[in-house]
Amino acid sequence: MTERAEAIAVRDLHKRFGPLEVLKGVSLTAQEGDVIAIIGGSGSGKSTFLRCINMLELPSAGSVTIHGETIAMKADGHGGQVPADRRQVQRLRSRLGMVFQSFNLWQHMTILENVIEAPVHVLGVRKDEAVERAETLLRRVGLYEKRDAYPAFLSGGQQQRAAIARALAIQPHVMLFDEPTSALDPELVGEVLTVIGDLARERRTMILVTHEMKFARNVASHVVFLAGGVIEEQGPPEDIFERPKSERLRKFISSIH
Amino acid sequence: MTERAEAIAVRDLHKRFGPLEVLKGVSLTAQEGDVIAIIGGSGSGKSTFLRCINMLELPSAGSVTIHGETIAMKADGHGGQVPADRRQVQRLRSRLGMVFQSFNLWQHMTILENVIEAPVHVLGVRKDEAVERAETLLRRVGLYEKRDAYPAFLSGGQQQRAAIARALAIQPHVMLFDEPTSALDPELVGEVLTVIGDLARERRTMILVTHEMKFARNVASHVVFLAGGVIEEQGPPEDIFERPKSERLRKFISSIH
Amino acid sequence: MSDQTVSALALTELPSKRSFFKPHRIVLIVLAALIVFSVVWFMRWDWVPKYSGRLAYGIGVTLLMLASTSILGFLLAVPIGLVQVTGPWPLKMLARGFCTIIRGTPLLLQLWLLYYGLGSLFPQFPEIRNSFLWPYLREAWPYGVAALTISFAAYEGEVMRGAFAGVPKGELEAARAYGMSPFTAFRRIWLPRAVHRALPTLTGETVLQLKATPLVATITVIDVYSVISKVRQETFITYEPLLLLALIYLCLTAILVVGFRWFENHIPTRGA
Amino acid sequence: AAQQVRVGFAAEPYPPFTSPDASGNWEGWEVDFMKAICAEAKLDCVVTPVAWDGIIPALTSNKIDMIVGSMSITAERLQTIDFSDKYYNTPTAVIGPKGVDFEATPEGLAGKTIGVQVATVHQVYANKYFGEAGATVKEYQTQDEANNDLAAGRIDAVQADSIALNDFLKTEQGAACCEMKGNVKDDVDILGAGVGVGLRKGDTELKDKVNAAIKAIRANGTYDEFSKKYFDFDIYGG
Amino acid sequence: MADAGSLINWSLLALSPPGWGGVLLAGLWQSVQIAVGGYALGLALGTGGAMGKLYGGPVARDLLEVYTTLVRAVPELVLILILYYAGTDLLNQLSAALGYGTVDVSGLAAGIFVIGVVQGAYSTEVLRGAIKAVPAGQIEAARAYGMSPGQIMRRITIPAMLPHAIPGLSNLWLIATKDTALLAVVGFSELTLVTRQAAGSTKAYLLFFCAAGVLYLLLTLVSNVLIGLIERRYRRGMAEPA
Ligand SMILES: Nc1ncnc2c1ncn2[C@@H]1O[C@H](COP(=O)(O)OP(=O)(O)OP(=O)(O)O)[C@@H](O)[C@H]1O
Ligand SMILES: Nc1ncnc2c1ncn2[C@@H]1O[C@H](COP(=O)(O)OP(=O)(O)OP(=O)(O)O)[C@@H](O)[C@H]1O
Ligand SMILES: [Mg+2]
Ligand SMILES: [Mg+2]
Repeated sequence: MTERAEAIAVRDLHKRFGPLEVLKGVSLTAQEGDVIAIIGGSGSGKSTFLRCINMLELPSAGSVTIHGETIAMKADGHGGQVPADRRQVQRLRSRLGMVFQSFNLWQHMTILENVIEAPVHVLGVRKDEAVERAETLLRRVGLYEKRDAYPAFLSGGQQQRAAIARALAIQPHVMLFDEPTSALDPELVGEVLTVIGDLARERRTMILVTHEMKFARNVASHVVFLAGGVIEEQGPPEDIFERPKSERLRKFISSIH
Repeated sequence: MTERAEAIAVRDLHKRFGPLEVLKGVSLTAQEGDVIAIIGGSGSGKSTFLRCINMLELPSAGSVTIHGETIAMKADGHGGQVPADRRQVQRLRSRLGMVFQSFNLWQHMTILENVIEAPVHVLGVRKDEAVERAETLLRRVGLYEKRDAYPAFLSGGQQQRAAIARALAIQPHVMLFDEPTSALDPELVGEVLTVIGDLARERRTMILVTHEMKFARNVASHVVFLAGGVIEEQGPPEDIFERPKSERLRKFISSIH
Repeated sequence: MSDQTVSALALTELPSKRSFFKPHRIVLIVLAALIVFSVVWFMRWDWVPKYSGRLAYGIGVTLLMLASTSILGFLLAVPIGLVQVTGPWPLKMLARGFCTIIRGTPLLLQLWLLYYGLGSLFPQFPEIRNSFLWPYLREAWPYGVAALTISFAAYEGEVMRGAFAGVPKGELEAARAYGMSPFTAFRRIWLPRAVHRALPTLTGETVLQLKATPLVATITVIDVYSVISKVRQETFITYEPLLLLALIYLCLTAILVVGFRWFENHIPTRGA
Repeated sequence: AAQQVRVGFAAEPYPPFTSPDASGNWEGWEVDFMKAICAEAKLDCVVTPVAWDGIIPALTSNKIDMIVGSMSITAERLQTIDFSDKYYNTPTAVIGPKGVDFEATPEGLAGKTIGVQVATVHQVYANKYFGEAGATVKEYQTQDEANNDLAAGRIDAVQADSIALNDFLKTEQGAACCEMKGNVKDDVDILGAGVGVGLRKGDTELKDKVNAAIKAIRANGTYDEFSKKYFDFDIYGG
Repeated sequence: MADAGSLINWSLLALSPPGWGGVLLAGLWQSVQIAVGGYALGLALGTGGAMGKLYGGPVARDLLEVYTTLVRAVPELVLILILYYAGTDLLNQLSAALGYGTVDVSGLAAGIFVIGVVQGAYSTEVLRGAIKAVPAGQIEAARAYGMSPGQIMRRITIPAMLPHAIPGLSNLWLIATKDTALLAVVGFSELTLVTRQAAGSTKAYLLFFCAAGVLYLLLTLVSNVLIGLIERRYRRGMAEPA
C-alpha cells in the first residue's frame, strides 16, 4: 500500500455545553479512502463530534485539519474559541459533504435544484455543468426520474438518497454521515445503505455515525467506539466486533445484538 | 339458573347505505347478565350493528327492544324508517352505556365532569350524589387521582378507562363496547381489558365488538360471528372457537391465530 | 391573525361550481333575477353612461393603489418579520412596537394623521417646501400610499415573522454545512422558503388590502369610491351609486380570488 | 309636548356658522338661528350632527327632519328636497395665498388648483367655470380641511361662502397665509338665491311652521339681535 | 404660522374646557359602546349564521352564503354607508308598512346595527370553522348518552368549540373597535370624528391624532390582556399550547 494523504485530522477535541462536557479530548485521523464508523451509546457525543468537524458546533478546544489546512481559531474571551476567519470555515465546509439524519432537503426546491444549489451558489460552477453532473449523480442514486419532484413528494429513503447526491455534488474530500438511516422506516433502510455501501467500495473517504452494526462491520475500514466523552476503543471492525477489549464495548456490543 | 329478564332484543335488523346493504336481517337477544362478543371481518357491519342498537345509525328495517320497550319507528317516506318519538330514543339511549373505539371523551371537561355529565344533565341526578358515585367508579377503574385532569393529558388507556366509567355512571341496562382497545398502543390494552373483564365477571349485561379473540373467549358467555350481513354462526365461545361449523368462521379463526 | 381569521374577514374562496343547480336553487335564482330586474328597472341608472369614463379611471386608481401598496408593503414586511426572529433586541423591539401600534389603531386615523397632521407640518419648513419632493408632498396620493403600505407591512410583517420562524432549523443548518455564507443562505434558502410559507395567507391579506383602499378617498385621492361619492352628490341619488360600488368591489374581489387561485394552480405545488 | 324635530347640520367646524366647542357643544350664528326658530315655532329641536356629504340622504332616509346647514336653495336640490324661505344670502368668494396675485375669474385661476367642499354649490360652480377653464378642482369633505390645505400650500385657492372665508382670514392661521382675491361672478342657477332650511318633500306642515318662524324672528328683532354678535352687516341680504 | 412649540400645547388635552380631553374621552366612550354593542350583535348574528350554515336547510344555507360572501368581499366603509342609510330607511318603511309609524333610530343604535351586521358575517365564518373543528365523536358520544339536540349544543358543542373560536373572536373584537372609526365618515360622533373636529378647531392636527391613536392603542392593549386571561381559561383542556 502506498502512503496515502491525510484527509482529515481532529486533534484533542473538547466540547462542553454549559456544565456538561460531552467530548473530553477526542483525536482522529482519516487517510484518504478511509471509511470510519463511529459507534457509541445514545448521548455519547457522536453527533456532536461530527458537527464539530464542520463547525456546526464550535469545539471548546482542539483543532480540526481538513486536507492539510487547519481551521484557524481564536479565543472568544469566555474561555472558548471561535473561528478566526469565517470565510475559511465556509470554504472548508464546502469540501465536506454532510448527510443529516433528517435529510434536511430544501423543501422549496426540486431534487435537481437541491443538488445543484451548493455547486452553483457556493463553488461557482456554471449552471449547465452543474446540472449535467447532478443528473449523473441522481442516476447513480436511482433518482433520475424524480429530479423535478419536490422533496415532500418523495419517500424517506428517496429523500435520503437525494441528500446523498446533494452532498456528493460538491465533490467533497470527506463525506460525513450522521445516522443516515435512523429516521427511516425499516423497509427503506436498505436502499440507502446500498448507496452508502457503493461509495465505501469506491474508497471514498467517509466518516459515518451509525447504529447499524452489521453495516458498519461490512463497510468500515476502521471503527471508533465513543464512550464517556473519549474514544474508548478503536480498530479494524473485526477486532472491535469480535475481540472487544474494554468492558464497556463488550457490554455495548452485547446490548446491540 | 332462574329465568332471567330480557335486556335487549334486536329483531331482523336491516341496514343499507345507499346501494350497499350492510346488515341483511340480524336478530339477537341478550338476557340480563349475558356477555355477548361480536366478531367478524373488517367491514362486516359489527360497528354498524352496535350503532343501530342505540340509533346512532337508523336501521332501514327491523326493531330494537330495550328492557321490554320497543323503539317506535315510523316510515320516513323514502322506504326507510325514523324513530317516531325522539324523546323515547333519548330516554332509551340513556340506558345504554356506549364505549367508543376512540374514547370520545369531552375534551373541555375534566374526567370527573365527563363522568357526571350524563347523570346530572340527562337523568337529573343531584350533583353531589353524582359526584359521589362518579368518584367510586373512578376509583374502581383506577383513575381517582386523575379526576380533575383534562382528557388530553391522559394516556389512551386512561382515557378509555375514563370512558368506561362515564358509561357506567348512567347505570345502564346494557354496556356496548365498539372495539374498545383497538385505538390503543399494545402496552395499554391490558389495563382496559382488565377493567372490562371485571365487569364481565360481575355479570353485567354487555355487548362487545372486539378483535381480541383470546379475550372474547375468556369473558364472553356467547359469541356471534357476523359475516356477509348476517349472523353466520353463534354459540358459546368454546363451540365457536374450537368447533367452528361454517367454512367462513373456520377461515376467520385461522386467519386470526 | 391566523389564516383562519383572515379568511373569515376576507373572501378567499369562491363558492364551488359543483352541483350548483339544485331544485331549491332554481327558485332562489328566479328570486334573485327578479330582484336584479326590479333594481335595474325601478331604480335610476341613467347617470351611469355619463360617469363611466370617470368610474373606469377610479377603478384604475384603486387597482394601482392596491398593487403598489401590496408590493411595497410586502417588501417592508420581509425585514420587519426577519428582525423579529433574528434581529438584535433594539431592532426586534422596534419592529414589534411598530406592528403593535399600527395594528392597534384604525387605518383611517393613521391616514388622517399622515395627511392632515404630518402633511400640514411639512410646509412650515422652507427646506422641504423648496425641495424637489414638494410637488409630490403637495399631492394626496403619496400619503395614501404611505399609510396603506405601512398598514400592509404591519399585518404581513406578522405573517412573515411566523414564516421565518417556521422554516425548519435543519434546512438552514444544511445550508451552513455546504459552506454558504449567512447572506447566501438567507437569499437562497431562508427567504424563499419563508415567502413560500407565507403565500397561502396572501390572498386573504390582499383582499383585506383592497377593502382598505376606499379610505384614501377621505384625503381627496380620486379612487372609485370617490367617484361614486361624487355621483351621489351631483345627482342626489342615494342608493344606486352605492349598490354599483358594492358590485364593483365584489367583482374586483372575485377577480383577485380567481387570479390567486389560477396562480396557485399554475405554479407547481411546492410540497409541504 | 312640543313636537320633536331632529335638526341636522354638518359635523365639522364651519365658523362662524357652526363649530364645536371644547365642551362638546355646538355654537355659532346658525346655531343661534336654529334655536330662535325652534323657540318661535315651539319645536323641540334635537341637534344631530351628520356628515355633510350625506346630509341630503340623511334627510330623505328619515335620519333627520330638517337641515340647518348653510345650504343654498338651488334648482338641483329642489328636485330632491324642499326648502323653506331663505334665511341668509351672501356672495361667494375666492381666497388665495399672499404674494400671488390673481383674480377670482376663470382666466385668473387657469392652471391653478382650487379647493372646494364636496356637495356644495361651490363645487358645482368651480367645476363649471374654473374647471373648464383649466383649473384643477380639488374636493374636500369639510371646508376646514380645504382651508387648512391652502394654508399648508397644497392648493392655490379656495372658493367658498364669503363670510366663512372672511372668518378664516381673521384667524391666526388664515391671516398669516392668505388674503381675499374677490367675489366670483354670480350665477343664481348654480349658487342659488340664498340659504334655506332643507326639508323633506311633502313635509309641508313643518315647512309652514319654519317659514312662519323665520318671518316672525325677522319681524320681532330676534334675528338682528343674534346676528349682531357675529356680523357688522346685514347677513340676510337683498 | 404656528411654530413647533405650539404643536405640543398640552393644555389642549386638558379634560375640561378649553381643553378638548373631555370631548375625546366622550368620543372614546361612544366608540366603546358601539364596539361592544356591534360585537355583541355580531356574535348573536354569527351564532345564528353558523348554526344555519351547518345545520340549516338548503335555502337558509344559500342565503347565509350570500350574506357572508357579500360582506367579506365589499369594503367595510361601503357597507357602512349602505347600511347606515338604507338599513334604517328600510326599517322605517317596514314599520310604517306594518302600521307602527316611523321608528326613531338613534345614532347609537344605527352605529351598533351597522357594525353588528358586518361583524355578524365575520363571526359566522369564525364560529362555523370552530364548530367544524369539534371532533364528530364528541357530539356522537353526547347523542349516545341521550342528550337532546339543545343540550348537545349547550353542554358540548359550544363549550368544545370555544377554544377554537377564541383566537378568531378576539381578532374580531379588535377589528370592531377599529371599525367604529369608519363611522366618522357618516358623521357619527365617535372618537375619530371628534378628534377631527378638535384638530380642525384648534389646528393642532398632529397632537390630536396622536392622542386618539394612543387611546385606541390603550383600548387594544387592555383588550389583549383580557383576551389573554380568557384564552388561558378556555384552553385548559387543550394539550398543545395556543
Ligand atoms: N445544543 C446542545 N445544548 C446542550 N446540550 C446538548 C446540545 N447538543 C447535544 N447536547 C448534549 O450532548 C450530549 C451528546 O449529544 P449527541 O447528540 O452528540 O449524542 P449522540 O451520541 O449523537 O446520541 P444519539 O445516538 O442519541 O444521537 C447529550 O447529552 C446531549 O443532551
Ligand atoms: N356512514 C356510512 N356511509 C356509507 N357506508 C358506510 C357507512 N358506515 C359504514 N359503512 C360501510 O358499511 C360497511 C360496514 O361498516 P362497519 O364499520 O360496520 O364495519 P365493521 O365490521 O365495524 O369493520 P371494522 O372491523 O373495520 O370496524 C363497510 O363497508 C363500510 O364501508
Ligand atoms: Mg446523534
Ligand atoms: Mg368497526
